[in-house]
Parts: sequence; C-alpha cells; structure tokens
Amino acid sequence: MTAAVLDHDSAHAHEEHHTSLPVNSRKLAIWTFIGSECMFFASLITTFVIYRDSHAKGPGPKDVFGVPLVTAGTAVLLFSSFFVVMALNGAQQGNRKKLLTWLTLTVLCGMFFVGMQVYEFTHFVHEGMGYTTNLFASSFFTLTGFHGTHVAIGTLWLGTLLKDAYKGRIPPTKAVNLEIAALYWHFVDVVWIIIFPVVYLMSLGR
Amino acid sequence: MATTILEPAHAAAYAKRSVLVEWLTTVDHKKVGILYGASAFVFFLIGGLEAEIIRLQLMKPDNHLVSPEFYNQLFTMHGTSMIFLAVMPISAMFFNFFVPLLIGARDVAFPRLNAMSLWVFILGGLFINFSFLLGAAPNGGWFGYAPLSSRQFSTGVNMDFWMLGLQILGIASLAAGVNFFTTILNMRAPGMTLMRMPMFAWSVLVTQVLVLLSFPVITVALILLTADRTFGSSFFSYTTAGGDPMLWQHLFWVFGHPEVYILILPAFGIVSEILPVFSRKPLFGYSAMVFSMAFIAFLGFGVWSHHMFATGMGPLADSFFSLATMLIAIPTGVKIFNWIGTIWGGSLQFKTPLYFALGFIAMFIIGGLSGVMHAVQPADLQQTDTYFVVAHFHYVLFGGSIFSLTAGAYYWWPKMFGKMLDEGLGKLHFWLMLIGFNLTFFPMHLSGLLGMPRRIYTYPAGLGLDGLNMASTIGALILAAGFLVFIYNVIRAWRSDAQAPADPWGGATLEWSIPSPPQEWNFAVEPVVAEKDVLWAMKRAAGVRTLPEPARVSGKGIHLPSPSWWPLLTASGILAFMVGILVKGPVTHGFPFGLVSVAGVLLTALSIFKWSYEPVDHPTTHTPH
Amino acid sequence: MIADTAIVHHAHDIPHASAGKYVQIASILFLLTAMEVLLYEVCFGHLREGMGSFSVALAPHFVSVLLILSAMKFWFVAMFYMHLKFDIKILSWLFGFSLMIAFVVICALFVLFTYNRTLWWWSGTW
Amino acid sequence: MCAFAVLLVAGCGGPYPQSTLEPRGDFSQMVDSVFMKTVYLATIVFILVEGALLWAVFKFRGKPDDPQPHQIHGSTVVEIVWTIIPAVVLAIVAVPTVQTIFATAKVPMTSADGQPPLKVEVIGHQWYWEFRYPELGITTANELHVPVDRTVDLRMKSFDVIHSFWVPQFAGKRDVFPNRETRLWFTAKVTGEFPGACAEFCGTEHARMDFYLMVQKSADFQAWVDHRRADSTMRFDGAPMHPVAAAAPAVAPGKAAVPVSAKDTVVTVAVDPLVAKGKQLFTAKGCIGCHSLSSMNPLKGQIGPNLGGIATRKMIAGGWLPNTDANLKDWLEHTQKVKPDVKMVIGPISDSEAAALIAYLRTMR
Repeated sequence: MTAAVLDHDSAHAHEEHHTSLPVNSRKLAIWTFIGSECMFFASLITTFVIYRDSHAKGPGPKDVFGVPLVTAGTAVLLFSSFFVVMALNGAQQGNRKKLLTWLTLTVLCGMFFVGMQVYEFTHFVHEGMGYTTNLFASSFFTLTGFHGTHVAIGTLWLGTLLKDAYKGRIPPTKAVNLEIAALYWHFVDVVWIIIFPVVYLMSLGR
Repeated sequence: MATTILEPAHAAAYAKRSVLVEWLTTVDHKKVGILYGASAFVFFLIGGLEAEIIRLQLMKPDNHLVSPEFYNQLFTMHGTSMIFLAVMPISAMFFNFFVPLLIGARDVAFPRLNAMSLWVFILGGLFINFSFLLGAAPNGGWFGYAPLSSRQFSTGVNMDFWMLGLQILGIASLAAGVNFFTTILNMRAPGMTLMRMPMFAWSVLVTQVLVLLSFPVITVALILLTADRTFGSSFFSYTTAGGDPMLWQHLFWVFGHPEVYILILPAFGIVSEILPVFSRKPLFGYSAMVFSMAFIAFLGFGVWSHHMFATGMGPLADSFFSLATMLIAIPTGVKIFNWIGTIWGGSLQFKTPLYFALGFIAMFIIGGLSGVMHAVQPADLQQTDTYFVVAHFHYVLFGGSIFSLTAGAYYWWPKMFGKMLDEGLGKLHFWLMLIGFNLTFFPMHLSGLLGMPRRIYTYPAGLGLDGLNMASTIGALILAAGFLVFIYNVIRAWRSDAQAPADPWGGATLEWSIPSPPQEWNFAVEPVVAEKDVLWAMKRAAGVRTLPEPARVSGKGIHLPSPSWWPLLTASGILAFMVGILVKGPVTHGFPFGLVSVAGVLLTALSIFKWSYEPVDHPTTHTPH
Repeated sequence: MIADTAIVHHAHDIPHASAGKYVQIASILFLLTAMEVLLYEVCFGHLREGMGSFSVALAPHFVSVLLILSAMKFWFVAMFYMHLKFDIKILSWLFGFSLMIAFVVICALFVLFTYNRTLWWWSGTW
Repeated sequence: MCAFAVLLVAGCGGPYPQSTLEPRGDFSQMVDSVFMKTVYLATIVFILVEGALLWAVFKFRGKPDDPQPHQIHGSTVVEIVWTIIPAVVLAIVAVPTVQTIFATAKVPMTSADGQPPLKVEVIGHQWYWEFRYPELGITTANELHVPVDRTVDLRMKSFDVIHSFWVPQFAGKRDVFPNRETRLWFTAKVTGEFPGACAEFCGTEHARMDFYLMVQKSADFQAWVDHRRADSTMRFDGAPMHPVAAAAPAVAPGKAAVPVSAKDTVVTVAVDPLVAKGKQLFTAKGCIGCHSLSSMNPLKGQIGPNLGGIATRKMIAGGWLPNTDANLKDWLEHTQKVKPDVKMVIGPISDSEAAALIAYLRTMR
C-alpha cells in the first residue's frame, strides 16, 4: 500500500515542483496567515485591556473568574501542543500507530477545551454576566470566543486529518499536511499562553 | 522541470465546457485577473458616476439637485467604492495577471484560493451596491465613525451594508495577501533572486505585507461594530456602559493608514516598470527603490494617529505622530528622485504609457508636498476635514494610483488582450485626464484653505467658494470625458483584427517573451534568470533589439490546475452568512434569518472540505494508479 | 539534535527535534504554567496569608514576572513545537516581524488610552 | 500652478469670511506662521523637482531608432545626497512644528488683558451648537459672543455624535466627543462677526451646523451679558414658564437672576394679542418641551437650541438662514423640508399660527 501511495505521489511530482525557498508553499502560507492572525488577536487583546475595568454594572473579573478551571484549560491546550508534535513526529517516521495515538489525543484535547469553554460561558451567564451586560463582558466574550472558534476549527481540521491518517493517507511524504495543521494549532496555543495571564490572572490580581 | 509530459489534451477538455462555466470555475490567474479588472472597472464607473453627481450638487451654493441624505450616501459610497472596489481590485488585476508572468511562474501558489478571493470580492462589491436598490446605501462615511455608525444614530440597514460588505471584502484581501506573498517568495523562476525581481513584484510583495498586517485590525473593528449594531453591545457607543468612540478611530486608522500605502505602492511598482522601458535605460537605484518601499511600509504602521490630530491627543502624541509622518517623506522623496534619475539621460519614447507615468510623477509630487503640510499638526488643525485634504488625497490616489493604473492598462493591454490600444486616443485621454484632474482638484486646495469643510452637501453663498466649486465641477466633467475616450479606445481595439506583437514596447521583463495574449500555461519552457531586466539581457546576448516573435505552442501535456466550483461556492457561503446577519439586524419579518447565516457557514465549511479533497490536477489528466 | 535521520527527508523537510526533546519542552511548559498560577496564588490568592511579607514584596512585580514567564512559554512553543529553531530563517523573520508590529500597536494604543491625561501634562490645568 | 492658484483666488474676488489664511487670533496666527513656512519650502521644492522632471522630459526625448542610451544603474553618492536633502528640509519644518504643537496645546493661564480666560462650555448637537458660560450662568445657541483681547477657554462636549468645532479665523479644529471633554482656546484680536462650522461629519445635516462668532468690545460684551441675564427672565414673572425649566435652575449659584416685576411681563404680553397667541401656541405646539426661552434657564439635557434672545440673532436653523420673518415662517411651516431629519417636529401649522409664533419670538430680545 505504501508503494502505491508513493507511486501516486510521484505522479504528482509537479505539485511539489520547484520552489524558490527551501520550504513548502503551503507551510509558507500558513506561516503568513499566522503572522496576520497576530494582528487579529493583538486588536482583540487591546480592546479587552482597555475595557476590562468597565464593569460598573454587573459582575467583574473577580466575581466570575476562577483559577482552577482556566488553569485546567491552559494545561489541556499545552498538552495538546505536545501531543500534536508527537503525532507529527510519528507521521514523519511513517509510524502509523504513533501518529494515530497522539493525533487522537490531540483531537480529544481540542474537544475538551471547547467543551470547557462552553461550560465556562454558560456558567458566567448564570452568574449574570451576559454578552451585553457590560463592556468587560463583551470584550471578554469576544476575545475568548474568537479564540475558542479558532480551537474549534483546529479541532475539525485535525479531525479530518485523523480520518486521513486512519485511511493511511498521511505517509511521510505528506507529513506536511499534518505539519501545517500543527503549526496553526500551536499558534492557537500561544495565543492562549498570552490570554491566560493577561485576561485571567492580571484581571484577578489587582 | 514542470513541463513533464503526462497526459494529452487538457485543452480539449477545457473547450468542452461552456464559456460561462469556464469563467465561473476558472483558476487561471490570467482569467481571474481579467475578471478582477472587468468587475472593478464597472465599480469604478459607478464610483465615478457618484463623484459626478457630487460635483453637480456642489456646482453652485445652496443647490438642491440631491437630498442631504442621498448626498451622504453618494460620498460614502464614492469613497468606499474607489478604495475597496476600484483601486484595490484594479491593482489586484495586475497582481493576478502579471506577478506570475514577471517572476516566470505558471500560476500563483494557490490557484483555487485565488479564484475564491475573486468571487468573494465580486459578491462583496455587489452586496454593498445592492443597498442602492433598497434606497439604503451606506451613509456614514467610508470611515464609519462611531457613534454616528452605531444603531442609536443610524437606525436603517445603511451602515449594516457597509460594515458587512467591508468584512466580506476584507476576506478577499486577506486570502489574496497570503496567496501573493507566498507566490512571490516561492514561485520565482530559477535564478530569479529577490534582488533580481521586477520592481512591480517587489511592490506587490510589500503591499501584501501591509494587507496581512492591517486588514485583521479592521476585521476586529468591524466585528466589534457588528456586535454593537446587531447584538447590542456598546464597544463604541457611550450611553450604556462607557464605550469609547476613540477606540473605533484608533482601530480604523491602524488599518486605514497602511491601507493608503496598499493603494499607492502597486502604483509605484507599475511606474517603476514603465519608466525604464520607455527611457530604454534601467531603473535608477534599484536597491534604494526596494529599501525605500519597505521603509515606507514599515513607517506606515506608526503614523495612524495623524488622521486624528483634531481629537486632542495631547502635545506629546501629536509631536510623535507629526515627526513620524514627516519621516515618510524621506523614502518617498528618494523614490521620486530615482524616477527622475531613471529618465535622466535616457532616450524617451513618447508612447501613451509614458505620458501617464510622467503625469503620475508630476501629480504625486504635489500630493506628497501637501502631505507634508498635513504632517505639521498645527497646520493640519486647519486643514483636516476640509477640501484641502480632499485635494491632497486625490492628488495621491487619483494623480498617483489612478494615473499609474491607467499607465499600466495602456502598457499591458496588448499583453492581456493581444490588441493594441490606439496611441492618438490614448494621448487624448491623457490630456483630458491631466487637465480635468487638475481643474477638479487643484481648486480644492484653495476652497479648503478658504474654509470649506468636507462632506457637506451644500455650502452658503458669500464664503467666496462659488467660483472654485464651479471650476472643480467643470474639471470633473472633463475627467469623465477622458474616461469615455478610454472606453471608446477599448471598444475600438476589441473590434479590430490587428494582433499585437509579443513585445511592442521593447520590454525588459519576462511577460514580453511570450505571445500576446499569453497561452494558458504562460511559459512553454520555464525561464531561467541570470540577472535583472532579464529580457533585455537576452536581447543583448542575442545582439538584437527585438527577439523573434515567439511561436504559439500546442501545450500538450503541460500540467495545469483543474477548474473548480468550490471557490465560488465558498464565496457564496460567506455572502449568505453576512446576509443572515444583515437581516437579523433591524428586522426579522418573523423569519429566522439566523438560519441563513448558519446555512452560509455550513456551505462554506462543506466547500472548503470538498475543495481540500478535490484532485489538484485537471480531471482528464488524473488517471487511477 | 538531528535524531530522525532514519526517515527519508522530502526536499523541503527540515530536521526536527527528537521525541525526547518534545517531552522535555512539555515539562518545561507545564512547570512555567505552574509557576504562573503559583505566582498568582502567592500574590493575591490562597497562599497570600501564609507567605506574609514575601507576598507583599512580590505583588508589585506580579505583572512583569507574569509577562516574562509567558514570554518564555511563548518562546519555547514557537522555537521547538513550531520548529522555528530548525526551520529556514525567513519563517522566523515573518513571525517575528508580525509580532513586533502587533506588540508596538498594542503598546501604543495602551499608552494613548491609559495615559491620555498624562499626555496633556503641558496644558497646565489638566 | 501657484500662479494659477493666485489668479483663481484673485479672479473670484472676496471676501472669504471663513478663510484660514486671514488669522485674526493668536492661536490661528501661530498656526498660520508655521503653515506659511511649509508653503514657502514646498513651493521651492515644487519648482525644483517639477522643474527637473520637465527639463528631463524635454531634454531626453528620443526617437525610436536612436542608439541605446548609456545604461546607468544608479549611484550611491547621488542616493545618499538625495536622502539627506529631504531629511534636512524636513528638519527645518519639524522644529517650528513641535514648538507650535506645544504652544497651541497649552491654555494660557491669563489673558492678554490680565484677566483669567473666559470659560465657555461648547456642546455639539445634531445639528446646532450650544454655548454655556458657566461663570456667567448664560446659555445660548449658534452664536458665540466673546470679548476682544480676552482668551477664551473652550471646554467641549457632544450631546450625541462626534462633531468638530471650527472658527477658521481664530483657531484650528477640535473634535467634540460625547464621552470626553476636549479643549481649545484662542484670543480674538479684532471685533466683528465671523462664521464657524462643524467640521466632522455628523449625519444628514452636517453641512448646516454652522454658527457665528461675535467678537465684541469688552463693554459691548458686558452689555450683551447683562441683557441676556436680565431680559430673558423678564417675561417669566418670576415663576418658571414650564416645569422642566424648574428642574434645571440657573447654573451659577450666588449669581441669582435679576429680580423682575410681574408688571414687565404683563406689559410685554398685553401689548399685542398676536404675541399672546404666540405665547399660548408655544406651549400648545409643544415647543417648550425642547426649547428654553431663557438664557438663564437652560433645559437639562437641552434638545433644541436655547431661544433666549432669538430675536437678536443673526441666523436661524443652525447658523444657516438669515433671521428674517420670511425664513422663520418657512422654518416653522416646513421644518423637515428646510432641514430634513432635524429633530424639530411641529406638526401642521397655519399661516396665522406661524405669524403669532413669530411675533412672540420677536419679543425675545
């Protein structure tokens, strides 16, 4: 089967033909996109920082944020970053079992994080913090909501790759398919690395 | 190496499809480019018509040609159209058609993504303009300042069209940004190092950096505005919870200032291609041109608040942004001097493209100088929001961008369509445009200094503005005549049978080495580049002034990307999503329009999914193993 | 560093770190996160009472220490998980430039909003 | 091009009452001075660069079969020189720029005449200007009265959207925000009537949000102040005319309104039955809901312009129409036609009703 896939791939050698830089075009593209996303999250984070004290009406950060839950979320994302890098390692080695195992764990982490965010949001709404309750709430939900959307999209993306991997469609030569998804996934993780202290800890510790 | 012969007859397969299907599913960068150009030109004409009505309304004081409300829609749509639906996509036409040709590539890095950008742009442009049919075109200015754009002060769907339309167009720009950045960095022909690239490719590369780093900011600003208008938050309104309209202004201009360079840098690139060819002399100071362009782009992120000098940011911030803005004049000056250095000592061939390119330099100098006056914050306190500013940015965006894009159109027309535009008509177009342009916009410097604010649908007699405004209106009509000549020229060329040669101007770059118009696969044999101005080098090596006319080849077996429906369907899904939000805003009519949005998201997701599993090759060449 | 010599590299593939390295990085990241939480608990949370003067001394530096810890985490993920350390330099430049512009814009906006009144210091009565 | 400009201006004659080129206050003179410096420099640069361009175009025109010109790729020395020259020119502009930024940012503590600056609160409305003198307790609209040679310290806010306050002959623009106070100042050096405008797009009728700056001699200004403080209370026989006014007492404590006798009111009203009818209509038509007739009793959260002394104003309808009976009639009868989207809704009104209202308003001197 591997031979067939390789043969199939070589027939498509033009896909990977000459590139000016020693980097796959799709990988370069995802990095370009990540660079662009920096500005997206920078704008959202700025908005949050400017409005985090605007909660004259309704609950503020100290009323709703809890350290344990969000620490768990942070840990889940960090571990998923580790898992996906192990999966990529497996894909590059052609180790199908390693690839499937770690990729499954990654997808589970993604699902867990999204689930936890849904729980968190529901919990906040129960505490009286709706989307429009105050500007702190609006900017919090917008920032973390868009981050959560990114996690959800990443989970779907990795899910389809898991399906591909299961069908043996990610041989070492196509590991770049997983690599670009992994880069996106790590970026979503580093955004959370910023959000965790800036949004949660700093809003609490004042 | 990409000429590996695999399967025959993809050309036959292409021929089987109807013309409509062919254009709807095309992923050929040249067809995409032509579609960009054609649709953008239609939007340009609409925007121009809006401008003409504006000028007729302002022809005399206290005029009642249009209502205040309609006037506000006109100037909002004029600004929005010219920036997002005309200058940017006409530039995109040149990116699409010529970047791969200039760098010696068969296509862009992501042909289907490219097609998606196109369809998102066209649907977005139609979406915004559709508002006219409802009599509810955007009316809050192209800058959409909050809180005027908040639901409290703008109850209709007008600004919903604007905010969602811009969001759609932003998606197109970002996708194109990723695509062209990757294309230029990674698809260059062997030997085409970055410092051998044609200047236009450089300008596109730098422009895409600006797009990629500035559009996310307006995306966020528009998301927050959507949250305010549609979902009831108060990011930019002040009444409920202390939102700050200044945040809108900052986010808008963090995007808005780089946007100005997004409009002008490709123009720099086009002129830098044309001047050497018609001076028969290489571009003066190539590396200085590259570095000054990069420096302009970099500084472009640090000057946004000069659009907000009148808001009272305090002397420290004002001084900082004043000085940073002045700094930009240095690399800009270097570019102008280098252009003059290019023609200096040359042998100028006075063809229409050169006329427009020289017109560009002459007009851009004026726009640049008035720009320095705006950088002087105290002077700007008098000039901002007056017709002086209107004059300034039209000298930069019309005298600059449009002159240059027109130069590019005359220069590259034979390559794009295989037909020569008439020289006599072209020169008539130039003189009408130069005279009309200056008669329209030069008096605006004076009307601004004499106290005429911007965005006013009428002005009283007795301010001494009557004559100046009449002059501007007459100028605008002459400008319109210029473009009518252009359209006539195009129709004439269209009907003529004369075929343009491959290299009518004695070009320096790769696109002139292939037949006009290029065949689908661009280069039958991938070119190899050993130095700058590669075609001139080839001619020098061959000891000729013009290379022999290249033969049109059958192209049998050359591998091309397959056409695809998914880009168009992805774009449709995005449009449906925005329509759902639009209708959810002020009215629901009992229909759950949220579902339209959900359907849009699902369509987009499905299309992207199908697209990523679609074979990249042309179906007929894709045989099972 | 280059452990995966067993696999045949595609033309564009850049060697990555070994699995062992990844485990190492994961541990460091976990540790840094723990330190962040601990820092919060010491300065403002449950451990505040118990730590006494140490809490009081540390609290003013809470934000700066937190940002440094986060920057370290960010750096580890970008360098090793995203392979910037092993990949072609242009990717690092790409990411670094974007981050720099983003950082400068955040800081500038923060200053413009937070110190609006300070920036008016010259105008006497303000 | 410059000559062309001068010709154009000369050809159109004047006067240019809203011109930025004829500064009549200290603020605008500072601005004008730095602006003119840039104009001179720009003119020199313009002539040199456009001249070089035209010269090159003229000198180096070629024929198709000319030999190939000398192929020059650039020159480092030349590049350095023409990087330094603009830098030097800009440095020459930068110094006075920063100086002027700081000089105009600071509100002077004392006026030229030794008094503290006159404080005025400016409130932008869609689409008219409200002016309050907190130290004098006066509120007025669309006509800003200031004494000559006394610095005016403007503290500005918006009632709704962002506007921008601009009297070109005296100061640059300053935006007016709903949620933050901005400041501007100037000292008028000559007396006269000068038009001003809103310079930030603020909705349908942005074009017609004008006002007049009335610079008066000190004594004339004081007379105007006294008149505003006295006459507008006369008609109200002590008791406020309507409950809203009662909720918003005169601003300045300790500077109580001039006591008036009931007799004045009776006299004013009794003179003319038309005026009496107008007064009744002013209530019946709901005018009093939005307009205060007293400079001393502004409505809280003023919606319509304060009409204290409306009869003495130069313009109506947001500084747009001359204050004539005919214009006032048109305004009252066809408000939404004269100025679409304006908040004033008066309902159908007959010619005689309009005449009565006008007669009544004409007593507001």
